Amino acid sequence: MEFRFEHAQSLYSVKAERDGESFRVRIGERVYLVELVRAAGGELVFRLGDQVLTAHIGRAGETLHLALGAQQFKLSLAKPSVRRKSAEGGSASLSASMHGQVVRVLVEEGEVVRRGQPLVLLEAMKMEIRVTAPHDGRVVRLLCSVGEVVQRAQPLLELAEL
Amino acid sequence: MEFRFEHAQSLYSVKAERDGESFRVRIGERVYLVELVRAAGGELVFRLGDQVLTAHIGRAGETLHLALGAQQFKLSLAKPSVRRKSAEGGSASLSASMHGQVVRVLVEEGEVVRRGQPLVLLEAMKMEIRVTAPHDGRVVRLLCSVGEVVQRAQPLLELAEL
Amino acid sequence: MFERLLIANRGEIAVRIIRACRELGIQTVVVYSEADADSLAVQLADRAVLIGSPPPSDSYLRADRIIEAARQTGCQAVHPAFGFLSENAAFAQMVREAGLIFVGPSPEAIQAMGLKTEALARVRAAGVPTLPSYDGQGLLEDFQRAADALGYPLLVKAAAGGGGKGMRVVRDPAELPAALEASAREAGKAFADNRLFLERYIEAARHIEVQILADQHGNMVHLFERECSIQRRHQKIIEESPSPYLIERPQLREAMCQAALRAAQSVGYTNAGTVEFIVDAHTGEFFFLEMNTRLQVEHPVTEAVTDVDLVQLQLRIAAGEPLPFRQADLYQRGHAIECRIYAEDPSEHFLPSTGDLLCVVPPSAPHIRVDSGVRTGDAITIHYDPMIAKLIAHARTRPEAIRRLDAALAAYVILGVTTNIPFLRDVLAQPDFQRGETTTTLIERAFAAWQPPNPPLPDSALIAAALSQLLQSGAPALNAAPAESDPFSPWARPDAFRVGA
Amino acid sequence: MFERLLIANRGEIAVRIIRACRELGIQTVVVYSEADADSLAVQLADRAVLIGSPPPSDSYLRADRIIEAARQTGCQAVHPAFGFLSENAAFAQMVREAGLIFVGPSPEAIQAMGLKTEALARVRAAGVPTLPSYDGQGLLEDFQRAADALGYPLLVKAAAGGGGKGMRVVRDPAELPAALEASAREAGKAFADNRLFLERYIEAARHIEVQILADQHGNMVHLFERECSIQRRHQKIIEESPSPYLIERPQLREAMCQAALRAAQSVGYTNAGTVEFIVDAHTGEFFFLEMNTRLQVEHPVTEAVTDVDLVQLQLRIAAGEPLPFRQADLYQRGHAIECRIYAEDPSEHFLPSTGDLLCVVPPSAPHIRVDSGVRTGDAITIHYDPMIAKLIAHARTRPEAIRRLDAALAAYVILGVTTNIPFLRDVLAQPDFQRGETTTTLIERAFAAWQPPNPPLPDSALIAAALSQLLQSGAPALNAAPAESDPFSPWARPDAFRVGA
Repeated sequence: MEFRFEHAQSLYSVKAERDGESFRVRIGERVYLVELVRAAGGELVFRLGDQVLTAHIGRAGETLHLALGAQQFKLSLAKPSVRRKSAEGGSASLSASMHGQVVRVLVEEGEVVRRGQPLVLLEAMKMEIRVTAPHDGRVVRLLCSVGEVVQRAQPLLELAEL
Repeated sequence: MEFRFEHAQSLYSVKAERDGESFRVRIGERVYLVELVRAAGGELVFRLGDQVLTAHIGRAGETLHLALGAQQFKLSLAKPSVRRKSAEGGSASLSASMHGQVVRVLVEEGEVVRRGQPLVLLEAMKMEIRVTAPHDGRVVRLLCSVGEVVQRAQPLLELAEL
Repeated sequence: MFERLLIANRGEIAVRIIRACRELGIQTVVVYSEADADSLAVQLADRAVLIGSPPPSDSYLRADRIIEAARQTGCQAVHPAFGFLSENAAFAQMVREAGLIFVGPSPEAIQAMGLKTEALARVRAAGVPTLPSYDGQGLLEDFQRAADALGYPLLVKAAAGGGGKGMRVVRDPAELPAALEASAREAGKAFADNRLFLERYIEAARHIEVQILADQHGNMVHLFERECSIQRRHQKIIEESPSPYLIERPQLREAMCQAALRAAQSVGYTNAGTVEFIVDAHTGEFFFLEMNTRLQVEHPVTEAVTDVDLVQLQLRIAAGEPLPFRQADLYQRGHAIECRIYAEDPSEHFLPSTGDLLCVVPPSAPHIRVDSGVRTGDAITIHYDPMIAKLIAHARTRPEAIRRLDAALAAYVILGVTTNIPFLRDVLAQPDFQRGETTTTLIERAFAAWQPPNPPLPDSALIAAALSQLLQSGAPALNAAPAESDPFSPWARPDAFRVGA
Repeated sequence: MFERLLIANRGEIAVRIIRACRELGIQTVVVYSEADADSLAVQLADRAVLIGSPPPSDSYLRADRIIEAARQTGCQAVHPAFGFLSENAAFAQMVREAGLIFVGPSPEAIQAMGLKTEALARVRAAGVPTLPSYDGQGLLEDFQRAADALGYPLLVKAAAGGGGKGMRVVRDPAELPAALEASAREAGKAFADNRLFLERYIEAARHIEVQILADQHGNMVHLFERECSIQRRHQKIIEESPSPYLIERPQLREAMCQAALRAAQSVGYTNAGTVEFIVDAHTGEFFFLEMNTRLQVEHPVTEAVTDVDLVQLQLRIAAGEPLPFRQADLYQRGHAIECRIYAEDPSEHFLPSTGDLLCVVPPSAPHIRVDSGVRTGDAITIHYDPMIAKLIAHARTRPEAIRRLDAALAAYVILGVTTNIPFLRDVLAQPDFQRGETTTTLIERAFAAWQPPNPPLPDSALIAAALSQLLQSGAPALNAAPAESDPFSPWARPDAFRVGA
């Protein structure tokens, strides 16, 4: 079978198939013979030559979280699609960095703000979190209101470059 | 569904069925409403009133090994059948108490032996294990020979009461 | 000793108290909110009582429901641990009036130490040095005048506060009004008391605290110090004992420990408590900051170097037993370091990270202790502190303890949320930290631009990802013999596999 | 320090050495037999080399293959741990001749201490008391004459022995010939050397040993004692430090520690070693038994009370580093107790129990250490020692350590084989043990008729059994939402469940 993973904007294709008691895994030109040692409770142990490697794997939606030694990686299982950065110039929305409640909105639509200026106060886990302007700009549209509970990555307002 | 377990020569019938988000479990006249909290990696956690109990369960063949608190139980899943003790009088076979290798056979067929007399020497895990006569008797038949590897519970010889 | 204890808390500290009770043969009852119904603490306790919805104001702060739960389950005592109601004198009083034992000091002692201004007056009278400060009665203008008199930089603090909530450093007079407003708001939310006060701020500061224990028979001992200078957002993340600063200054240690005892005596303190000091690293002066009238998060480092089980001692003292040792019997041996593992992103202002814990595997090694209240399948939610675990290493020397802690951090698997593990490892490796030159500004000074490591993706990670996907797909080629090693698992797929068996 | 170490061992001690190496930044290579291909040690090591079939004679005793593996993988040193080739002077010599470092004493020191008769002569010359004995050259008649001279009861021991193999107590002259024959046979198998010797047997005996460390620069220290009197079949099952016998006898402790140093000096000893003594509990006399020229199974109790990491020190000494402390820097603090958890049936003469480990969940609690080489899915086989784990508790006092150990034993889940856990708990609760009156015959005296607890089956066990069977049956009623807490598991059944989520 062929699997496609995305990591740090790069796309990887990995072919894996059973070969007797082992697995044959092909990554680009490189072919590995892998023996499965153990698979239980999120732990995957496999033999690669004289190394026995331990991976821990969890899946959330289309993301594989993977720990290998002291390193961690997030691989996306999603169909590859070029990620669009926010449109240059024009306006871009500013999102909540975490799940929380809007405590105060410090600006109004149309207001011109300086880089670093606080725009919205969120409260999450008993802490106050301040959403600040990433650049000088003008508030085009407010997308949240006081008391509202917002999700991580939910747009809070649109900010246009000056 | 109804499940039947044997423990310490007693037979238990347990009826368990889904009831909304919980399970209804009936043991004899007693009915329990059980909520499943967690089931992963051999661990089963369930709520029974204001107690949350943790069981660990493993199965080997028709035996369920179960740990609950600091106590352990072995439940047999096998169809209930009255276990026959070795025939009274007459002869009974003497079995290996563990997997091992026969190092020496110390008696011959027909020999009369005293209670406690060593009959066979086994070696297992680098230790010498001595199979002794459980009662005075006569060796009816030898069922093993030097060098043979024997399994736990494999008969080694038949011993008749005098 | 009482037979049954109610634990009015959650998470790792509830688990830790349950473990202490098991060694003492005490039954445990935990209260829990709906968010914690399936938590480890609920699983491990002998009994568990639901007391409300996830927000603390409807559960862990509901004194009435907690006391009712204790009554209904036949508990003789209540352990508040830390946070929530642990420093609430009214709660301690309610517990007492319900005929139960409060595992902690008297309501009067909590009250006296809880209001910072009263606490300062008391300990000053007992000869304990305190920071020049302003007790914050009055209007904005009064604060501004007082601030000018104290000089900048200064600290704005909540009068009823603790844990860094409502605390702000102000370096410029122009920042003062905004700081006062924000602190008052936070303090009001956290403590239902928005009174503030001002204090001199020391730039090269070390946070060093002294653990004390006092029984109900007039005996009191100290258990030496902990240094907790490594902080982010004014919250401790790495704590150790002994303090690297005091290793070469035994006389200063003795002076601080004696001052701590005097501070505790000034309010007739009983049970476990901690006297926090700020030490000016340049001058060696020390000043009383506050007394925490409860168990501390970082109590394990003291346990590691003194061999005293603080939670068990709390229970014994509450039950009326005398201290089983005198000061001369106590020792401080080896070196212990704790770090707090949080679900947070150190490269994004330490913003908490919520989510499901897809896989949690704590490290196991000699002289490594893991205090945690979560396991695979649990979630870090918005409702509570995002601490995942405390990891404590103990060794003969500080460098060995650092290496031990680092190896354990490297082996700790936590998938599903962003954690501060890579950050903690970098702090342990930082030259000032390694030399023991630990001041409260080390993090903001040396790690302002910290970014998580971004290693290239090795082929072995792709192999693991592909294998796991292949196994999940249940391809027919995988139908080998059933797993010999795990012959029974109610949740294993029917086509369980094991190759090479 | 060397960069890469070969571990010529298996199981828990291989895992323990790997963990020490991780803290020191040393890479590890383990050798393994076919039976250990999927073992934890192989999983944790950086590299693993197969050296033969399961019988030790074809793998862990194959010096040639082990040295070849070290060469091929670029190791600079070899750690033999205990058992197998650890006290084989020829192996130490081969390692040296291959240009590798042997982590242990010189071949000459191993040799000198390995032959018990030579060892006795050496230490006697160094002023260390030894038991009246007969060195066993000669025919049966010579042994009988010597035995009559020594008096009964006496001990028959293997000249090349250790670990109780080939050892027998003889109380009656008539039993002597059979005992000699059996011991010679066992000794021949275990050590390829069937020579024997006789020794006075002390009825009220305590087994107390002293840990020493010596570097290659002439520095030597002791790390106090361990008491290992609790034995079954002449093998230790519970070990502690300090010895309850020496707590009240500091002068005897000092005399024994000094004697241990003299014994080690008499053979120019380097690295870690243990001098074993037998103490007559009635008279307070002590006699040299033997010196173990290697790490001991029970080393963790010394590590707990001294904070010295013995394995790391072994590696540092082998690499040529000087000891980082002097005698005066060392301390013995608190109380540590280890028990060895075996797959065995104490009610059936401690017969080893083989089988698959269906479920293994080690306890986790403050100041509890678990050293184990197995996990769920592994098997206890006929090939190797059936030890599952070492469990070590450390506390301020002996009673606290006992309670801590008992709570951890109660929480240790091991399903699939019979273990000695219930037995160990009963030993910890035995009045003589609790009073510290521990002699080597305690087990045979107080536990000859021991039977495992046979609690009645509670309904909760039947509920758990029925639920697990129901879940396994995959009844359609169970198709709830997929497990929120474990959204990805390649080996979870497609109809994974979670109720109440």
